[in-house]
Amino acid sequence: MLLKEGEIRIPSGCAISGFISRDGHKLNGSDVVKSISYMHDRSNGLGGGFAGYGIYPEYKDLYAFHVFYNSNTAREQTERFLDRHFDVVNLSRIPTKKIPAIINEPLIWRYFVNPLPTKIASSQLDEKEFVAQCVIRINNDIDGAYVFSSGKNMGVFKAVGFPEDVGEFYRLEEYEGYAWTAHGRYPTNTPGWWGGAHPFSLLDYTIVHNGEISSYDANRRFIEMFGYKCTLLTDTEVITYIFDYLNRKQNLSLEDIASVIAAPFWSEIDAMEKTDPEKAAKLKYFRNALSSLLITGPFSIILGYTGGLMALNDRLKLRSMVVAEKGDMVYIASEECAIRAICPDVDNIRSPRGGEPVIVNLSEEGKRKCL
Amino acid sequence: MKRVYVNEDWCLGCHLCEYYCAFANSGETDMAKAFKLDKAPVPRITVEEGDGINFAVQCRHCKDAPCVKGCITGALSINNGVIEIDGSRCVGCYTCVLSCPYGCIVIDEKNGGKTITKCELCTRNSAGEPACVANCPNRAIVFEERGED
Amino acid sequence: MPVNFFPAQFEVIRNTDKCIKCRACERQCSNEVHFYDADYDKMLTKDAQCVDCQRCVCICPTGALKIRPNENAFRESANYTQQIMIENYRQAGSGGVLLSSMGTPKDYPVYWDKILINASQVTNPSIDPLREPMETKVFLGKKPSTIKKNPDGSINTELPPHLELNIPIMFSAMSYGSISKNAHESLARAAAELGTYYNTGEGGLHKDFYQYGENTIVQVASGRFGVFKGYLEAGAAIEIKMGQGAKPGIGGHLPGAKIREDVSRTRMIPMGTDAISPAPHHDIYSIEDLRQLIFSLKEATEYKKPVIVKIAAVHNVAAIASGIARSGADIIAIDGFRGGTGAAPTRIRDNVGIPIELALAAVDQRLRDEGIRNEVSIVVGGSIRSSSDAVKAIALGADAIYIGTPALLALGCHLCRSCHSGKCNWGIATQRPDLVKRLNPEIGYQRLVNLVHAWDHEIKEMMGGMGINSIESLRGNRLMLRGIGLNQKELDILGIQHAGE
Amino acid sequence: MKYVIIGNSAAAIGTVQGIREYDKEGQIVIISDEKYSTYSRPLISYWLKGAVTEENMRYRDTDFYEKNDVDTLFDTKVIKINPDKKTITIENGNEVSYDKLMVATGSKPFVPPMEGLEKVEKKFTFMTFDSAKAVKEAIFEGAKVLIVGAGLIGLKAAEALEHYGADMTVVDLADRILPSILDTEASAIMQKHIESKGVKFILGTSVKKFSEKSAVLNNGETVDFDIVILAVGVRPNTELVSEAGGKVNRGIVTDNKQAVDGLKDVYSAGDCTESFDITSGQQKILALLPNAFMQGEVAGKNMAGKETYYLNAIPMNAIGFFGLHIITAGSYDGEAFVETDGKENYKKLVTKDNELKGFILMGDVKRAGIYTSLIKQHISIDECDFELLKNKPQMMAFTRERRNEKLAGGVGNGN
Repeated sequence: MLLKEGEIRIPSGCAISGFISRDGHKLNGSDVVKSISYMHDRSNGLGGGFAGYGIYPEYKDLYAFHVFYNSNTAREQTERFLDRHFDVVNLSRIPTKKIPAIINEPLIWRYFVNPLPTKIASSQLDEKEFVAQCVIRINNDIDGAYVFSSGKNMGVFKAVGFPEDVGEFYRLEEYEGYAWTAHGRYPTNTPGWWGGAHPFSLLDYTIVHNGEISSYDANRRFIEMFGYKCTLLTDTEVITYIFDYLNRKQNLSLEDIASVIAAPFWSEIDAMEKTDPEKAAKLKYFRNALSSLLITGPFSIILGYTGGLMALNDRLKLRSMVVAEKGDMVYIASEECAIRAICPDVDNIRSPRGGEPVIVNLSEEGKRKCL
Repeated sequence: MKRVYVNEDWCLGCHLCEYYCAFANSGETDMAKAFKLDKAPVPRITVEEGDGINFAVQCRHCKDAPCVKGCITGALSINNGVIEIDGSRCVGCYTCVLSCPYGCIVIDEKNGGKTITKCELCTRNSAGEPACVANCPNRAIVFEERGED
Repeated sequence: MPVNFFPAQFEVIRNTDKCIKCRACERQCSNEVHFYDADYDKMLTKDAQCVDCQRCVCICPTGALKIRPNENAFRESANYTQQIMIENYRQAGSGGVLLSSMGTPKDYPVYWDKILINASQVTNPSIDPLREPMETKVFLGKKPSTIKKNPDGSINTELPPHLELNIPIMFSAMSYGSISKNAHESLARAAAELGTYYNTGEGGLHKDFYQYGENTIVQVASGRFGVFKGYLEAGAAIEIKMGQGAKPGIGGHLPGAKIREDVSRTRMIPMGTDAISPAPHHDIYSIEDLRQLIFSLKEATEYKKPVIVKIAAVHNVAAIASGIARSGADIIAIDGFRGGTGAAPTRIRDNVGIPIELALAAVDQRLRDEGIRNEVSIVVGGSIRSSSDAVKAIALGADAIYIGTPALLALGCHLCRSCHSGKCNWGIATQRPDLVKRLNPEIGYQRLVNLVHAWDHEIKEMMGGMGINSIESLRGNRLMLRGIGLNQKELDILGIQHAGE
Repeated sequence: MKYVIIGNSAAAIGTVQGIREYDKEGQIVIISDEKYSTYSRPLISYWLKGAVTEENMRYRDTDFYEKNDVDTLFDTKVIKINPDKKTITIENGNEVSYDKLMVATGSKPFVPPMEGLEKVEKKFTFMTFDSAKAVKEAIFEGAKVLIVGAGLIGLKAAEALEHYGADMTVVDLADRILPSILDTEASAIMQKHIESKGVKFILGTSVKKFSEKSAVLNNGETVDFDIVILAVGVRPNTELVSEAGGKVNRGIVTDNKQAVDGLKDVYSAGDCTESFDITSGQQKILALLPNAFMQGEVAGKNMAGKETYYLNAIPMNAIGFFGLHIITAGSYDGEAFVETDGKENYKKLVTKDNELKGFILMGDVKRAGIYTSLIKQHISIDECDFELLKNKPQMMAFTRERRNEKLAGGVGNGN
């Protein structure tokens, strides 16, 4: 019997795509579906998914939980947990469309919630940490329940299938957001579990990732010291937690995080000691204090977060990734075709160097509109 | 020019240099055979033994070589800095033995002392590099350039 | 008398067709096994004195010698082996404790040999270390739990004191006294050239080697030999030796014969007196006492040097390590029971302690479970025999490794396990000037450098195979390991899966 | 610059090498009264006994003159030096000009007047290749040979003639053999050794009168012979210099640059020339091949304009008779350390003023040069372990500093 994600480590190759309107224009979900579909051959039908940012403006101050349930028992158990810890403002099944390509779907529910202030207070955690721990508890402790999206004004949609089918299944053409990411999965040994599809998310961090990191267990065993539990045993999961830890908990900027997880080689740092000693000292510090968070092996990722996207390659650039611009739009994809498919006449296109982060944030105008 | 130098700190007095020297110049390909023929070949290097001190001595290849100057037959000559002996011309008068301040001219006892022999830095045998140096177990003898001609 | 007679352990076989009677064997044998008999015109041997150190075999220019075990057979059983019988005979004769040297020869499981390493195929490219950078630099010391920022928002890059290693391999503690000055010089110079560290052991630091201080770990052991402020300040780190893998729970004893002038001066004890290290530190009877010593040493060195606490791998090593991690130590060194020693009671060496593999796995996991793995770096030693052992140790969770025996092998040691006799024919475990000079540090240091470079090459090859291009991504990366022929309990302790899983 | 060298043996060759080290251009002319390319005089006895071929008599390879760009005038006798004109006159009356002149005329056998000697048909001296050839011509298996003179030349001749099964008698006025180089004890050992090879010695007497095939000695004995070898002594060839006004005592007198006293641009070297023996403090002729070569070399350098001094000359001999080797050096005036095994090994070390002044080694002569160096380099015996040196010559006897300098330092220092 094949073991599912969380029971065994499942590496995979993949396709990723994503784009953002810096000025906060509303972008229909169908574009991202079209983009990822052009990299059909980079998936094998065992997983596809999307993340959209700015898609729930009407509930933008509430946490939007997307949950898979294997059974109504699991749902009832989860809802009891939610009721104890959150003010559940709205709950519903996520609208889907029956199509032949997508089968065996679990129960898929959505909740807009607010954590109960009394519970936050008694936990002595800040709000985000409280929410994150609740998510981790549901996923670990309630059999058959899996929260796969938990941020505000954003949502993850994923399933077993080719990504274009998943997009159709979730009726993404009915959503509009300022940024989207997409993932087509090519796992080598999963039976196909919906929770194992990408993006992986925690709070508003989502990761789509193409690669197979060699440092996985070193990263996992380190990050687990800080309250994370890598239940899926996937790269995407551990990378998400690393971003969460460094960005949310340690307050490192995204640029600095790139210097941690795709650190420059010592030869570069040594050379920098003459030209920019302060920067060299910082990099040396990262490579010492946070050495266990260095990620080696091939990866190209798009991190989605409230207000922006970040793209990053491993330091040897062992996976393809290109970035293009057109007006206020920035596109990122594993292959150029995925960009040209939705924006044939880009202003410029380039292939960032290994370890060079591409960070795109909403402009002031975009922030006004969307945040 | 590369020369052989000794460092007595590291000489163990094992005498292997003597044996390897003799063998290298014996013309034999097997060491045991070389030493088991009627008469053992003669080493051109000598290990001196003292109280906790040992060192090997062999021809210093003097620039101003008294052995060459004193040689009555012209059997000793200097070629590219190496003092060579032409055994066919040596008559065993030992004037060189008398002259060498280092005691490095060796009487060839294998032929009953009819000629002398001496270190030629293994330039005229098949060892390629000085066999004493190559086989010193403790690098007490080195063959190197120390900035002299 | 017959009851007190032991057959020679070894037999010296001389091929007289090859022997040219050069007498090199005779000159080189400190055990006086070989001698020339003028009447016979032959080399003869006293087999009973042979310890099988192979010096004569290695030095014989014609390859005329070999040493083999004496075939004389006692009526042994699987239970009462010849070895056990001889040991009992010896004790019946001497009434004393049996002494041994180097690591245990007993057939305990070597877990390194039951662990296999992963390599990339297809889904993840292996990396060619000849084409791509392959990094092995490691820092040892406490990591900050939170990243602090300066008032201007920049990162505060100050760190507690660290050791910086170009290669995650250090030379483990071997005292001057137990090994020779030339051996120490070889280690010191090699460490300096390699950009790593050697360890003084408990015998103090010879004045000639203060120049290598940047690459020296100075040890403070229960005997406190040679310890003074200048010594503590001379090194890059200070190691408190609580225990040694080969002899957990007991101290040390360097016979007076080895305390010659220089050793005496370095150890700060009178010439010819036995140097006795007590079993415990008599100022450390508990973990809080250890904490006091750690901070005393830090005070003495103005908090500029990391402090290492070295312990033997014993049954509850994980809990002990946890205590040490919380006691202010920067680095924990764990020494496995198969590790070497210059002298140890045989029964202790062969029966006390646990294998380093299990100890390391348990300690690393325990510190992670407690969330304090960042408080300390872990260095392991005690029979890491090759680069693959090193890779496995790092993947199990070690930050760096200590090598002792392989370093000695590089210097010529043939593991005859007779260090305690003080007559080491290879010039390593001896203070006899004529023997000491057999180890030319010029050769010794070069061979150490070669050895570590060779290991480093191999480590990089294996890392590249795994698709890892920096050693920190290997550290604790147990997914890269699989067990072979191990039971579930062993796999659980090692935290690895079985091959095929 | 034109260099003229009179003579063609070791001193002359040394002169050529000395000149050519500093002057590759100047003309060199060698004039010799012998007809041979340079050959080694000491080899004549080896040639005679068949140990050396005529080809191997050469002192230098045959292309020596060509390589060193030397013009030769063989079989030509110089009869006069004309210092004012800076020419020499050769026997046909021609003059050869020189800028620098080397007189390396060597020595000749000294044959004292002896009654009846003219009656002896087969009488020979033994100093030149021609003389050796003449002996070879005359010798036959079992010939009775009378050798007059028990010095180096006479005994070397005896050794050679032993190969012809000659029945030899050696007569010398001195009461022991080799008196110039050996002490009494060593003489006795060597005499016994030579006697064991069948040579008879009659010492302390001389030939009173020769008749055709026998000689009557002053002690009354009569010695029959087929051949007589006359090896009483040698005389330096100094006439050219003395006639030209140069200073001559027993030999030609030079300064330590080998320039002849009283003659500008004339130098002298070899057996015709005196040296200053540092061990005895005396001017004397050191008729030794190494000495001749080195004097010549020093002279050559000075002739070519490179100021060089010949210092540290000492008497020294390496020689063997019938397989028993002797190495001696220096003088024997001083405190002696003697060691003998009662057989043929004999060692004598002589010290004076805290220095080794001389030694005699017989039998075991290994590494004797270390002793020689002590004498030449004036190494105080306080600076070395003389007890070790008494045992055998060894570098171990020197201080570590000196050993380091010699063995671990730079180029070997021949002096």
